[in-house]
Amino acid sequence: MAFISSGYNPDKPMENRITDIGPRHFEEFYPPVIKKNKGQWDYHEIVKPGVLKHVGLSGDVVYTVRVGAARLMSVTHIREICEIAEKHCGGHLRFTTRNNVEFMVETEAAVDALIADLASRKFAGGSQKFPVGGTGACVSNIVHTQGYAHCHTPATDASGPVKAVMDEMFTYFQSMTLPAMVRISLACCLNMCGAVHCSDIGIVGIHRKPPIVEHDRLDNICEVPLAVSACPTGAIKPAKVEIDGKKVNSVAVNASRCMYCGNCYTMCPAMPLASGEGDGIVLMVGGKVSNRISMPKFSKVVVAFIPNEPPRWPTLTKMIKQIVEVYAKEARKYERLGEWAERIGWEKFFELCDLEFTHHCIDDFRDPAYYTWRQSTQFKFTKHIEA
Amino acid sequence: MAFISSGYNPDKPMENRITDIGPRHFEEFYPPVIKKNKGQWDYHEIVKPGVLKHVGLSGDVVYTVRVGAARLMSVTHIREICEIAEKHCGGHLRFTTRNNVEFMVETEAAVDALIADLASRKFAGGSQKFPVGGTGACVSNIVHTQGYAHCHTPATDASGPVKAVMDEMFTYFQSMTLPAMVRISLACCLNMCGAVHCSDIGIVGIHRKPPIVEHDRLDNICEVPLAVSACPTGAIKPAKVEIDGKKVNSVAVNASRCMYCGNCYTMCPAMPLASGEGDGIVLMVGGKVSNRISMPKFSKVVVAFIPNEPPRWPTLTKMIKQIVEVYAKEARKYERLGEWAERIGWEKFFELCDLEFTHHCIDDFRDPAYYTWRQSTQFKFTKHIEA
Amino acid sequence: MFGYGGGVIGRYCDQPEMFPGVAHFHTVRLAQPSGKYYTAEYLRGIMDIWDLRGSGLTNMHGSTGDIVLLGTTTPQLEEIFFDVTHKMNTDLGGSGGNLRTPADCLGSSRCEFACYDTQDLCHTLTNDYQDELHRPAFPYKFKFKFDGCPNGCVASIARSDFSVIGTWKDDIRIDQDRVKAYVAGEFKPGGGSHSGRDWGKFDIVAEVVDRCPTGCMSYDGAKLSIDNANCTRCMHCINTMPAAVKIGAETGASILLGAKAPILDGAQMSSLLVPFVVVEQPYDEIKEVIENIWDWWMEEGKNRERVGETMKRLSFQKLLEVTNIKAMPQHVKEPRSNPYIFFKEEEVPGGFAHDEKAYRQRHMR
Amino acid sequence: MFGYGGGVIGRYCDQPEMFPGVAHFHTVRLAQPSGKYYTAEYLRGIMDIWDLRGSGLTNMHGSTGDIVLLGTTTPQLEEIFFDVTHKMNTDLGGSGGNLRTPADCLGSSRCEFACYDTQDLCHTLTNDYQDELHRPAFPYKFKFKFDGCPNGCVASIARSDFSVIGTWKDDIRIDQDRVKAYVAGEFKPGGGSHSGRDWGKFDIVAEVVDRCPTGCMSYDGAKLSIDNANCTRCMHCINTMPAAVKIGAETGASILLGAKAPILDGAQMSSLLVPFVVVEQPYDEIKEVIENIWDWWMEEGKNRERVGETMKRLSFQKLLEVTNIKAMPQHVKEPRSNPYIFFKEEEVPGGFAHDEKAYRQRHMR
Ligand code: SRM
Ligand code: SRM
Ligand code: SRM
Ligand code: SRM
Ligand code: SF4
Ligand code: SF4
Ligand code: SF4
Ligand code: SF4
Ligand code: SF4
Ligand code: SF4
Ligand code: SF4
Ligand code: SF4
Repeated sequence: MAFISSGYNPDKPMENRITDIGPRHFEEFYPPVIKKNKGQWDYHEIVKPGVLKHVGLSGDVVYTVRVGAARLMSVTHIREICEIAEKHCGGHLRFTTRNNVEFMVETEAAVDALIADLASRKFAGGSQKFPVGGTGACVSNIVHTQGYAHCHTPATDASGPVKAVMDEMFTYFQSMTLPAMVRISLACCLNMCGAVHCSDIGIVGIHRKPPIVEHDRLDNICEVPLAVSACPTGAIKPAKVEIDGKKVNSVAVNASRCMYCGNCYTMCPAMPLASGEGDGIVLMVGGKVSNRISMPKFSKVVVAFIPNEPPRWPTLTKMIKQIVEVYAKEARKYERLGEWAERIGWEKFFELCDLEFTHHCIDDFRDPAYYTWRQSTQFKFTKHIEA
Repeated sequence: MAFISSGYNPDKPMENRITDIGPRHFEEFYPPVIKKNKGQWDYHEIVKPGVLKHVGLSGDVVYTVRVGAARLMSVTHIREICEIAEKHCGGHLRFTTRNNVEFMVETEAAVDALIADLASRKFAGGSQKFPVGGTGACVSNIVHTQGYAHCHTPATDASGPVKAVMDEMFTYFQSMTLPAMVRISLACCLNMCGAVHCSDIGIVGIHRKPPIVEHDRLDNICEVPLAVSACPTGAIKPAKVEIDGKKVNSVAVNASRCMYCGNCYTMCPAMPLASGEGDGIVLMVGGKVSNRISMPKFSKVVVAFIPNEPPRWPTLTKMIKQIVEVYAKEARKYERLGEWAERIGWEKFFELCDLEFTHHCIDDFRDPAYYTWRQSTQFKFTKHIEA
Repeated sequence: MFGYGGGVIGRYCDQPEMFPGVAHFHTVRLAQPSGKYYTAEYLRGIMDIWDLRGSGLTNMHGSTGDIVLLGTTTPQLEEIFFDVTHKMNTDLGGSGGNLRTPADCLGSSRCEFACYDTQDLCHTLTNDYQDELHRPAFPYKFKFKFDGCPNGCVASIARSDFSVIGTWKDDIRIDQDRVKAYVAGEFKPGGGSHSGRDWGKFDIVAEVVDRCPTGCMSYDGAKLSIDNANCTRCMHCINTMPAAVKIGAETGASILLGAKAPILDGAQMSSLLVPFVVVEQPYDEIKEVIENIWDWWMEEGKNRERVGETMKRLSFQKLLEVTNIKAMPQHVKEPRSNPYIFFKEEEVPGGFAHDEKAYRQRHMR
Repeated sequence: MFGYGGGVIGRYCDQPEMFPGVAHFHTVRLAQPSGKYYTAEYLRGIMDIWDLRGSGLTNMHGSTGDIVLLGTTTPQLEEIFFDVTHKMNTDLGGSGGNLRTPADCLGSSRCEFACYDTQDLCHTLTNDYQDELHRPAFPYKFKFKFDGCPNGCVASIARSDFSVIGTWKDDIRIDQDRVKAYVAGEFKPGGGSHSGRDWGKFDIVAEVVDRCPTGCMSYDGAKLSIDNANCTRCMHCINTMPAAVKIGAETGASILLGAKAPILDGAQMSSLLVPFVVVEQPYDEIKEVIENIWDWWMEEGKNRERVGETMKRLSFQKLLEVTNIKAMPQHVKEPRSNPYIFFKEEEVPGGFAHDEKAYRQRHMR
């Protein structure tokens, strides 16, 4: 990082100022074959894992090679991506909505050359820099948030568990042998930056301790009424506290009503709730956003707490692997994880996946909780029912 | 009604007092064939509408003839029922959970004699006193509440609309040509005395005006805090009101928050809300309680308001007839009304039944309302969507 | 009634001047016998009393299940009670904040689907809980209903706080010869429940196998098979072929809790609490569940709060705790979709306390 | 940024003493081009700026869709903005209580399923609403996302307050020759999405017809037919046989409103508001819906209340009123199951007033 003036004059901030121009127009970036065939595509094929072939009504063809990406990328890494695009794709590339990188070429020969080049690029440790995959009935890139790297409320890390889980899922990234796509997402706190609440597998950081109240500074850096009204459960009340013989305005938290959502901390930095022993992960499964066959669904809590276990998060990865493997074996073709669980019934899901069902999995949040209980005699007998 | 002492001595209420004996033991009332074969029934048949045949593992057979009943019965009518039972059934009979009367005999000849006798009994006007029916894929008796006859909160009558609707449904009572049973119930107010909220067709009386507040006597006959806390929407506040120059304690109702549920009136008779112009009927459809195929379901509001139109309730009966006839034509065998509506989608239900969909049909009661909105692009195009 | 707190509903006419004869016009509820079987003799006895001492109008039966006698005057009340107990050996029903008169389907008395003796259970509990029935001590009304099987002919899941519904845990019994007889048209599907309309020839695959909600049935052209581990006992195959397909032999019941009408917070159906319980005299296991629930609800329930509302307010988890039942996936249709999970302090290492100093060493202010 | 209220997220290190270099370490969000196509030249330009003026670490892309540049110091902010606008002809993205950077799937640029030009709509609205994007005037954040079809590749239904999802209103187009080719194995189902595992030979009935959620398809051994009036456009048949089965020709989009993450009241997905709208420049019809919603939400929305929460609090009916949309059954999955219906005073004859005297004539006290 260096400071060289751009031409901006702090004394005359409006001088030469350009504002409200928005992003660049997308057409400037289209590869020629895209520009020509836009809106005129006939059909597509997935030639092999990671390689799409789109055929235009014109007869034109574009091959897309999809490459896994870590999302948090250095300038150097992006320059290397640019170099590849220049070498093989006339300088064009794109990013997908799940943060993979796509290189587009027009012939099979070009595909082969591109893939050979990609395969040759490795990290120092020997692992692939640009793994090809992420198409069809696969595990694509894990959408995730910033975690310890760059956010202030995380209850778990992002890059760490993502890497650990993805290593375990890597064969599914490079193949298409699952019954349907399995979308895995991670959010490091309940703010859930991303569609984690509607993912086949959602990894979500949670706190388990009510916030610390830093009485000595709360009144200086927060507004008490804002902190009080931030709480969705009404657990926060204004309170007078004595510090060094002086009465100060602060708040009191009713621990038994707190569900550790962290919204008070968002509004008031004097109420942190992160904690080494308290924090960890909740595992949610069965969500989806596509309207294919069934309507979009929320993910459901199947493991209420998994401890943070850096650097390899063994419990988390084991559980996810278990779920994905049972699903792969049991579900029907085209059936998403949540569709499968609903078809067989959640009691069977827990049995087959060998997960413990705890009282934490039962909804107790507000009125809608009632609708998740079972108002029926329809259920399957599983080992959960004692003989 | 006459006053002749039973032997009870008001001065010594405990003398000869018998308490806590409960109902009579059921076995005292069993017909012999029932007593003998209890727990040993093999299977049943419905010989014809209204006539069940149960076959025991012993080879014994009992025929049950089911007879429609008005539920509100006079002593005279019940004595006639007793007479029939004595004549044909050794003095035994029973009532069903939907208030029909069942006569049990042991031979086909006895069935014929019984039915001939029943058919011969008519009301002065010529209508059947003891219509046989109510089995299988039929419209059975309408379960209803007391209405104007004997309750204090009704928003509609019970016997009136029940008679009008049942007259229209009578062929379905005496046949088994529907796709599945259609259970019709009526409740004269939102207290819904009965399983109206889970009926194929639920007729429910509703008010549409916030309560009158009788300031001049409220404080005398109700407790203000009870009235205030009775309201589920928090529409009631304590208020001081001036009457003839004197301040009295009373309450004020925020009309825009009132949903006319009448709970305040239950708690405080100085807050009546019945009204000639305001009251009427809401029509709910698609509920069920059986666990057959699908889980039990609540009924849904499909017509938010139908005026009270005594004595024949023409709008109500027309709408019900329309729904039942479309259902009869469109649904699959064994498919209950609600199962059919869900399979084709509610938008199709409204289209096929030619019912207007109004904003009143959209849920706006508390958090769960959200889950009834459509979080999907899956819908069918109907005439409701303008071209 | 002296010493009782329920069974009579005070009714006062809105127009006493116009109809002085019915200025007070109370309702009397009598406990009906389980299953609602009667002899003419008994009914006549009741009618005679009502003819003498009441309006002569009845409601046979009320929605809860009682014999409801509509309209009498205050002085007659004790006389009626005296007659009814002395002459008819019958008691009043419930009303007010107490146990309401329990009701049942006719169960095994005349139904091949019954998984337990609804009438015996209904009668026994009614008698064992006479005190709870007559002397209001509850926050609000409490209803028992007993269905012999999942068909729910007394609608217990919709109409009772405590719903007992028959079920079984072993395999559905299939008589393959009779299956063939159904296919051949010798038995009518549903026992003839759909006669009188041309639905075509009975198609066992379309009408039974394909309608099974779990898809756990198959028919190979001769033999009907069920993968019982995946059956949810919905009754459809049994209802459709009652002579050939029968409930299992190891029968019992499920217990569900909390049904109520819409007032105040919206209607509820009962929610599954005990998936399977053996139903045998003296019914101690069932009574234990009931009494645990009552103890809790009498302690925690607000005035005029049905137990369904109490469990909604205090959580299903709390209900499990007070009934000593372990959480299991059968309790839910689906697990929660929000991650707003409460933990008990003892479930969190170090409890709810933070090491504030250590925290501020890692995270400066 | 001077004159802007969003695009930079202030980050201050928790341990400034230990890491003085990153004591403040802000995040800069740049608006990504619609569809996220790039030229290497452009990307290099951005990287050069970031190499010079930032940490060199990026988040490509953030979950909302921005190019996220992670970590720079306060004095660099205006410099970066100057460079980015002058050199790269690119603007900042959104943050705070404003319109967030809209995002889209690649749509018709490379997808045969696209029902409208997602990129053009995304770009046009982004530019037309630059003011709303840069200058926070909303109660809270507001997100647009644009999916070309119900497959939802940008997850708009889960991640955007205002979700535009392509659809069509005429018939699905079927090329029967190509259907035969699929059956013959000349095309792979799903374009080969399930290769590498032996799922058996493609079975059009089991894999397509029987999986249609509405049961509106049939296959007679040669011809595939669709009863389009009962199709809900779920895409399954199209996804499975993309060369033979195609979206209709009369295309447009559905508009859904209100998705949000769990904080505060639980997560929501967007709810259907406009079932079908034609999507054509200058997009006035869509903009009218947007602006009606904004006007209402800016008026009625509480501080930090997402529009999904506002509609939950004030009712779907209210939303329909402010957007001038008539209630229709498409708005709901099912009608309400409670009878707690509010009526407007003008809907009730005589309004809310009672004739108390007349009432007390009918009903004495
Ligand atoms: C490139 C991308 C759009 C973009 O603008 O970037 C894209 C591209 C395609 N999607 Fe997608 N989808 C993309 C994200 C998504 C998402 C969003 C997400 O995952 O966050 C979804 C919704 C996921 C969900 O429901 O949870 C998504 C749900 C689908 C579906 C529905 C699948 C299902 O079974 O529910 C299809 C249809 C199919 O797969 O046959 C589909 C189909 C397709 C097709 C076949 C469309 C076409 O004809 O070109 C494209 C290639 C699919 C493939 O890779 O196998 N795409 N697709 C996104 C690639 C993400 C990645 O790098 O992995
Ligand atoms: C007599 C009675 C029980 C009693 O203790 O009084 C009874 C008796 C039978 N019911 Fe029922 N049901 C009786 C009320 C009910 C109710 C309760 C109600 O309507 O309030 C229900 C639940 C209704 C609902 O779901 O909304 C009920 C749901 C069933 C079902 C499930 C049908 C379905 O399609 O969902 C069956 C199975 C069947 O019909 O094949 C059934 C089957 C039967 C069978 C066939 C059982 C048997 O093998 O004997 C009996 C004769 C049926 C018939 O009449 O066609 N019974 N049955 C009740 C007669 C009421 C009447 O007078 O109409
Ligand atoms: C008589 C009866 C209606 C009938 O025609 O059959 C009835 C009549 C009344 N019911 Fe009921 N309920 C009757 C069965 C029911 C049922 C059905 C059932 O028990 O299976 C329900 C729905 C199930 C339930 O309990 O939720 C029912 C739900 C209500 C409610 C709503 C309770 C709730 O929690 O939502 C009220 C309101 C209240 O308690 O204040 C109510 C209140 C009333 C009151 C006491 C209202 C009043 O003060 O006027 C009515 C007394 C009228 C009278 O003169 O007796 N009644 N009530 C039924 C009792 C007869 C019997 O004992 O057999
Ligand atoms: C950077 C990013 C995560 C990422 O790694 O990609 C992010 C990061 C933050 N989000 Fe987010 N959110 C990001 C996309 C999302 C999304 C996904 C989306 O937009 O599609 C969501 C879910 C969708 C939604 O909007 O509901 C999301 C839901 C939230 C929420 C919950 C809002 C709610 O109504 O429930 C918060 C909490 C808040 O606003 O106080 C939040 C708050 C935050 C804050 C501002 C919390 C904070 O003050 O620390 C984070 C700022 C970190 C930083 O240094 O920039 N973020 N946030 C994403 C934005 C990058 C971009 O502009 O492209
Ligand atoms: S999920 Fe939470 S911790 Fe993670 S980036 Fe979003 S706000 Fe920050
Ligand atoms: S963490 Fe959430 S629930 Fe707990 S006090 Fe803070 S705002 Fe309230
Ligand atoms: S539904 Fe209402 S009006 Fe009718 S009997 Fe019950 S409480 Fe009375
Ligand atoms: S009728 Fe119901 S909503 Fe209206 S004031 Fe009375 S209790 Fe409240
Ligand atoms: S509930 Fe079951 S056992 Fe009872 S009568 Fe109905 S079908 Fe028979
Ligand atoms: S009882 Fe129901 S679920 Fe079980 S096999 Fe029969 S139809 Fe299927
Ligand atoms: S949402 Fe539809 S149009 Fe857009 S990329 Fe996905 S499949 Fe294609
Ligand atoms: S799009 Fe879906 S609903 Fe329509 S025909 Fe195809 S599979 Fe059926």
